[in-house]
Amino acid sequence: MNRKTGFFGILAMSILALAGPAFADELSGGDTAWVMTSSALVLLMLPGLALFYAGMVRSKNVLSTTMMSFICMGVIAIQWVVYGYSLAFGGGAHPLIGGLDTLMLSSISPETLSGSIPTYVFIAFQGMFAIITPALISGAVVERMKFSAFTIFIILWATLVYDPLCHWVWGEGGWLLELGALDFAGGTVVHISSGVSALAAILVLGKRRGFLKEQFVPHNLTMTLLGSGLLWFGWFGFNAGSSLAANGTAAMAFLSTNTASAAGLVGWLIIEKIKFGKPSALGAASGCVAGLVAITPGAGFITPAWAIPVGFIAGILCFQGVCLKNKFGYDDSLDVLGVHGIGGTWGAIATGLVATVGTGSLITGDIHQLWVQVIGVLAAATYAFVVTFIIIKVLDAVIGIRASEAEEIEGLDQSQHGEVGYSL
Amino acid sequence: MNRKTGFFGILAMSILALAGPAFADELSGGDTAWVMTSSALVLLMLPGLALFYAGMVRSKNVLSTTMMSFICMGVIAIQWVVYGYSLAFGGGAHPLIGGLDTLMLSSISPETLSGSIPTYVFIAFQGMFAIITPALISGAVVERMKFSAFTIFIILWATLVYDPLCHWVWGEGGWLLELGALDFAGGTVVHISSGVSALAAILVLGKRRGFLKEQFVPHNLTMTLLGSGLLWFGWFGFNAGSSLAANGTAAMAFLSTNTASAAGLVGWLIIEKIKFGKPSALGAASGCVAGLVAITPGAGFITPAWAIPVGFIAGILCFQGVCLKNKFGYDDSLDVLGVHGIGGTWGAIATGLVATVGTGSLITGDIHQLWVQVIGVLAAATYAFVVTFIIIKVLDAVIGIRASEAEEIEGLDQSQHGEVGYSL
Amino acid sequence: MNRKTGFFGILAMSILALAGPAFADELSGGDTAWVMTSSALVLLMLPGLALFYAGMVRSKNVLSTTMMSFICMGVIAIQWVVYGYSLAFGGGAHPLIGGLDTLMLSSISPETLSGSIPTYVFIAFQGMFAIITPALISGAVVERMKFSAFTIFIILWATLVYDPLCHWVWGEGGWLLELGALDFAGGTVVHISSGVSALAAILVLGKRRGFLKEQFVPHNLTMTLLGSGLLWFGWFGFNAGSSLAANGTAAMAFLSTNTASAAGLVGWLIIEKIKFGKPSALGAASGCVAGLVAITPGAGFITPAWAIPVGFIAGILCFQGVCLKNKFGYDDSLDVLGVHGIGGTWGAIATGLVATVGTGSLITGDIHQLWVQVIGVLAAATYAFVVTFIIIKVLDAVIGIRASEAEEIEGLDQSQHGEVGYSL
Amino acid sequence: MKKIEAIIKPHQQEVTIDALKAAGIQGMTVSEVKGFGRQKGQTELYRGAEYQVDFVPKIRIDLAVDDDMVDKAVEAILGSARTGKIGDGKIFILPLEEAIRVRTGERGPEAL
Amino acid sequence: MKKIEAIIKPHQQEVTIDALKAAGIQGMTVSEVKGFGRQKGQTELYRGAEYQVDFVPKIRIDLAVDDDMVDKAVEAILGSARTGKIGDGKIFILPLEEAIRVRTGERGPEAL
Amino acid sequence: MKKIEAIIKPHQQEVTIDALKAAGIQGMTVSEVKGFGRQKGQTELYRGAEYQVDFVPKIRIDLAVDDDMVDKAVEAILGSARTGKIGDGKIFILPLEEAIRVRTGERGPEAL
Ligand SMILES: Nc1ncnc2c1ncn2[C@@H]1O[C@H](COP(=O)(O)OP(=O)(O)O)[C@@H](O)[C@H]1O
Ligand SMILES: Nc1ncnc2c1ncn2[C@@H]1O[C@H](COP(=O)(O)OP(=O)(O)O)[C@@H](O)[C@H]1O
Ligand SMILES: Nc1ncnc2c1ncn2[C@@H]1O[C@H](COP(=O)(O)OP(=O)(O)O)[C@@H](O)[C@H]1O
Repeated sequence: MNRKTGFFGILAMSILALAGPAFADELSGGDTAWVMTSSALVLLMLPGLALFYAGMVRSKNVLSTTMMSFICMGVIAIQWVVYGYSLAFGGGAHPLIGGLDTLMLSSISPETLSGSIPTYVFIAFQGMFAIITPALISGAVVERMKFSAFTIFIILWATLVYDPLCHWVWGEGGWLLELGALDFAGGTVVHISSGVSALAAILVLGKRRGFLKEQFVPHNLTMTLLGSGLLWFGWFGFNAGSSLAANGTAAMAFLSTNTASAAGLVGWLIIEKIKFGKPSALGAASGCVAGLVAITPGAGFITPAWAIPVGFIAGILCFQGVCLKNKFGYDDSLDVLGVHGIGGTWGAIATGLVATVGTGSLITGDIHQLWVQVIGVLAAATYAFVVTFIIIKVLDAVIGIRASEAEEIEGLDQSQHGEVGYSL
Repeated sequence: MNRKTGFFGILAMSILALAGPAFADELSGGDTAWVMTSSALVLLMLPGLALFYAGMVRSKNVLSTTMMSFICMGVIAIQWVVYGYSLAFGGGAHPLIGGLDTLMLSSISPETLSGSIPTYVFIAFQGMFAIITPALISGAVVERMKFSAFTIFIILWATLVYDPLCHWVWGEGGWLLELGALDFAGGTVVHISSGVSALAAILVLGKRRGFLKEQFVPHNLTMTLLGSGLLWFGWFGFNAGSSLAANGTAAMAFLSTNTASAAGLVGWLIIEKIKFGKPSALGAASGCVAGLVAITPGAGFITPAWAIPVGFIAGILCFQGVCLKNKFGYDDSLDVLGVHGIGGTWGAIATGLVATVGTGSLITGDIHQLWVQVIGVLAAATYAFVVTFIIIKVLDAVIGIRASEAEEIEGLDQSQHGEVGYSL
Repeated sequence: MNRKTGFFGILAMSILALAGPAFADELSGGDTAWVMTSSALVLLMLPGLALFYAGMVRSKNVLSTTMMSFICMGVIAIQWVVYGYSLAFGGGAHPLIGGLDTLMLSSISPETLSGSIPTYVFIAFQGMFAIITPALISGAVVERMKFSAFTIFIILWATLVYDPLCHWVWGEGGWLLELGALDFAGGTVVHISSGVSALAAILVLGKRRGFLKEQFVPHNLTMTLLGSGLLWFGWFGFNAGSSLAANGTAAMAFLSTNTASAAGLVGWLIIEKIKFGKPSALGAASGCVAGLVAITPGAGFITPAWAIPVGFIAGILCFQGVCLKNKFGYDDSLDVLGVHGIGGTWGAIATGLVATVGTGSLITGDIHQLWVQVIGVLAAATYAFVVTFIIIKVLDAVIGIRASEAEEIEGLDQSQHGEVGYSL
Repeated sequence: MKKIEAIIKPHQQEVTIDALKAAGIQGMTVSEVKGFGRQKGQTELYRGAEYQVDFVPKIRIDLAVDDDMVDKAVEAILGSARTGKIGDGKIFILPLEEAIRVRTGERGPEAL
Repeated sequence: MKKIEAIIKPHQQEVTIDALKAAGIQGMTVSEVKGFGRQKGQTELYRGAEYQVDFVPKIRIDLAVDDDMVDKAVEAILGSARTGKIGDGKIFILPLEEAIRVRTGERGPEAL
Repeated sequence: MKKIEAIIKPHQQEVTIDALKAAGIQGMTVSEVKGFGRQKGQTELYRGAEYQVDFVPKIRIDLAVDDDMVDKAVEAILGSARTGKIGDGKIFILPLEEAIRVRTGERGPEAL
């Protein structure tokens, strides 16, 4: 049992560990307050992500980039209530998928509890994860993917990729959970899955006109920095909320998250300083996100002190990651693979390397956990890549996923939304 | 009793319903934490609203638009502590108005409790509502109303419109509360009242120079989108905080709020797509606000599944609402009537149609509740309209409410505040 | 005991006062939830501060100004975990400094409690204070200080100024704590120390090229206003979180904070209206920060009603404060001394004047407390000034702290970071 | 052909363009500029200080016209951009040797 | 010497500048302007309303050239900025009496 | 009358305008432009890549002057805008046929 994690694992662990006043089937006001707060924080990551991404594109695409996050807030929030939650967390203890027994959240009322919190809170919190994950992918396809195609894509992707993966890792009976793969707050489910799906999508979508020839200069870096600040803030909910209780595990996850983010920021700036002589503001924004991604799978298992190397190395690895696209020539516009794919993978592995709280890892002599982590990464990455590739291929054949050349030149704000970002 | 709502009603209900560890007169840390968090979230809605509105005006009025929200944060926060709270929640159980017994919050100390939370927290939370409501009105009068006049207006309005209305609906003995009108988080008190007051104000104030002739293009839609993101985030406090406890009701309100917002966003985009062929970013920002407004009165009574049609219809209705001004020729600049008035009315009615938790409604065969809701809407709307009209007329006669034509042409940032928004 | 404050004092007080369900050595979910939320709120003040400051500089320095806040988030967050926390809160009960016994937070686990919350939460919360304080100083040195020098400066400053001061006021056995100096949330430790350190730094650094000759027009005031909104929001965590519990003291601190902020905003606008005929948006942003600074040391001791004059006078005093630099000719670019130094001093004194909850003050006939407050101010100001002056002098001699004239003319964004803020 | 460059107040832009169109001008190019002249800039507030910006925002209209249209265009501008207060701006007339329409390659007055 | 002012579509900026450089032009000055002409502005959405903006963003290239370079420059622009659709823009040629390089004080064609 | 167009470095704007005023110039119009020339743009960082922007921000000063002021104005610019490094910019002089003050309708040198 102490190897398992995800919702039920963590829940059990935290109750046993702290012997607090919270027992299953009795509502804890403190836990409920914290997980509601955390859910709100994760929701705020969407506008944060929108700013983070939108600041990096050219001004003619600022709104269309933002809209790719907002449409996830619209469409996936509904999908989750209608059937997504049920697919991920419903059903019996099937290893691969949930059930259809809680469609429309039927049978749940304000009195229904999940551990020490109302089930509605658990649904809300998990729903925010379902919303943000496809929004992360958007960073790779901005400036050229049709808005209509993206909208349909995220519904299919949430249904066919996210909901099953979520079940594998966090759902009752999910096979990765049973295997003992640790993913405290979504390194596998959220970051690796979005990173490799981004790659699959752009392989079909193709490069932006002028990629590697023209300079795609970020149009407003203050927006990106504010976005990264909101992401950092929201990530406390993402990670510390994942303990589903206001307890010592949440507290450690909170502090480890903050520390890894800081270390990621510093790591990225140092390598920039070495390579280019100057640390950049975009580097700071990117580095803290890299650190946050990397600590996500292990936030509840890794101490703040160990979070320093985890974050620092993430800053350096993701810096290398974003350089790959120039070498290999695929146009991962805002580096979803480079930051989320690579950062998430590193974080999942790092959990097997340095986790010391509530689990074993390499440094405690538990090499098995490391292997389990690797299996989790490979399984999730393969599944997400293959299914995404198929979805995108089919979508492209049926409705076409790419804006026309004229639309791309004009900018997607005008061509997809009939608007311009600024009339200063 | 089960028909009543507002603070005391909800409080009683939640205590009875969940039999949690919270009993009146004993402080609950979880509830206190949640309502403080919620209060902070609602405060953040002010800068959020300022951004939301300011992005839609021309750049020469960006600061003056922002200032109309900030001045509410300044002036009404003080008014509330000095006498506003006492007017709304003080006194005996008078049906129309509170008393003057808690001027300057005398007699309240850190030990004083309101249910399971310190009274100071209840005052803070309710104060945020008093602050945001007049700020909502500002959206109708921007780009031409004098800042000095607006400042005096909001003090009068808070005193003569908001505080009484708040007492009717949520104060001990308030007649709408006694009647059984349901307003979980302020559909009537906040949204309908601000919407119709906006209409009353602009009937006196008149149109902006060039209205319907020139194009008033939003000067910075990224600002509006960020604003809508902050509003969405803050609205969790607004609605889920209104249960005044971290319990199952709060949890449902939380999830229903998120769902309705999402559905409003989708509803607005779909009708735009149908009418203009393109869904717009401003439509997304407007749609989620419409959904949030509509779920406000029923957030604690309507399930997440029912929140989908409530939000979706709000998106479509409010879209129609904002079109009205072009037909009728009144200049509701940023659509306060169109979104808050219409959205709030729909939400109050919808509560009588589909509420199923802790109350009856049409779908549970309780047609009486629907009538009570209609009475609540009509009473609040009539009162707010008439009193606002009188306030504005008197103000106009005494000090003049409108900036001069030269000031309007020059922009209110320069003429009212001696500043310009941008020097990029 | 009832004179002492800081962490242990407050903790004891709140437990005694409210006789709630929280007893030392038992975890309270509500308290934990609230202090985690508060920690996240204080972290958000960093991007808030970055925006607040960055909007006021010229656009060629927008990123470098932002980066001075972000680098604190990176470097100090790590310093705190590695040894800063230990220096401030570790060791025996030494009057001047903590110890080295909790380097790398060794010996702390998720089960370790500080009062009713996990120690990890206490560390995180206090760490956010350590992060924001040097960031405040940056406002004085922007547009000309080298980024590399600033980075080294903050590490030295945190180690030699912040950590000791923090121990004096809040650490076990700290001499100001023992003396009975009241500093609820950091008036002395954070605001006075950053204000006078800013002065010491600019005396060595010198003025910006063109100071008092050219006009340094804020390049984007909407950014500054959003920043002030985020600061206001985050300050709820800063002040109400400082009670380290979700209780009546936190509740009062919450409401007093909101009220003082409002009063500061109004005070500043009124004096502007009197002096220049127009209240400005930058005045509103500055005024609320002045009010927030002033209420910080007394938030848990001063009632909301008394918070009105405290905030209002802060607005007026700090307005005068920012005018000083034009008279005396030192270039405190964004008025760190004028707002934080003066506001913090006023707040510390005001606590000795009008505090009535849990302590005596002048109005309760306790003149002794006032003297203790004055001693606290003088001791902290003198120490911070002298040590900062030495640090900066040494740094300047060793590596040079000022960007070259060419770099300053070109803008620090390009010269320090190789970027430009906007490419609209 | 002549090239007319008019510097006018931003708030007169709309009426001036309308007047030019009414006078038969079919195309023009507009840009935002900063003017230094007799008219002084606005008084702005900045944290306890009041100062005067030293430039005034202006709109520049560039207009290539055939010789016989010069007077009509000038009159249209004078009739619409004038507010009678300092800072109304200037009209400059320069000789224009050639005009070419990029799309068709047409030259001379037909290109306008 | 002549001064060439070309008004072109923003998306043709890059190819046009490249073409000019290829034609031997070593310096030029570019600015963003708004064009009013036959080409109509975009249709934009604004909360339940659709409207047409009345200007079109354009790029203006200013180019001082020696007389013998005029034709080459004009051809380079025509060859690169043309898309064949309305709104491709104009080229105006004005007489230029003097050109001075600030750094050296050189005058005439050498200053270009 | 002549029209002087000077392209200078942004950081020299202030001293140049001061020098022109000192030389007796009472009005001018300034705009922000992008320069392409011998001077290369800055090196910027962007997520693991370093690249050179291909333009340099410049300031353009437009100045209508009476013939006898041309030399004074040119000297004022040369004396103030020069830093001696590549990219200091250019001064162009064009013939100006007419100048009209919008407010009064005055024409010729009095309009300046
Ligand atoms: N000699 C000049 N050359 C170019 N532009 C000028 C000149 N003089 C004035 N201008 C422009 O005309 C504008 C108006 O001039 P100003 O002297 O303020 O008032 P008026 O238009 O009433 O003469 C200035 O802001 C400037 O843009
Ligand atoms: N007479 C003119 N003077 C100055 N600029 C002009 C003139 N006519 C057109 N322009 C500029 O040229 C652009 C293109 O002109 P337009 O009439 O739309 O199409 P076309 O280039 O095909 O003739 C306009 O947007 C405007 O900027
Ligand atoms: N032929 C030209 N026509 C118009 N503008 C030019 C021309 N040549 C240069 N410029 C402008 O002058 C600026 C400076 O020119 P550049 O060749 O960089 O250095 P220098 O001023 O030392 O000759 C350019 O950035 C450009 O704006």
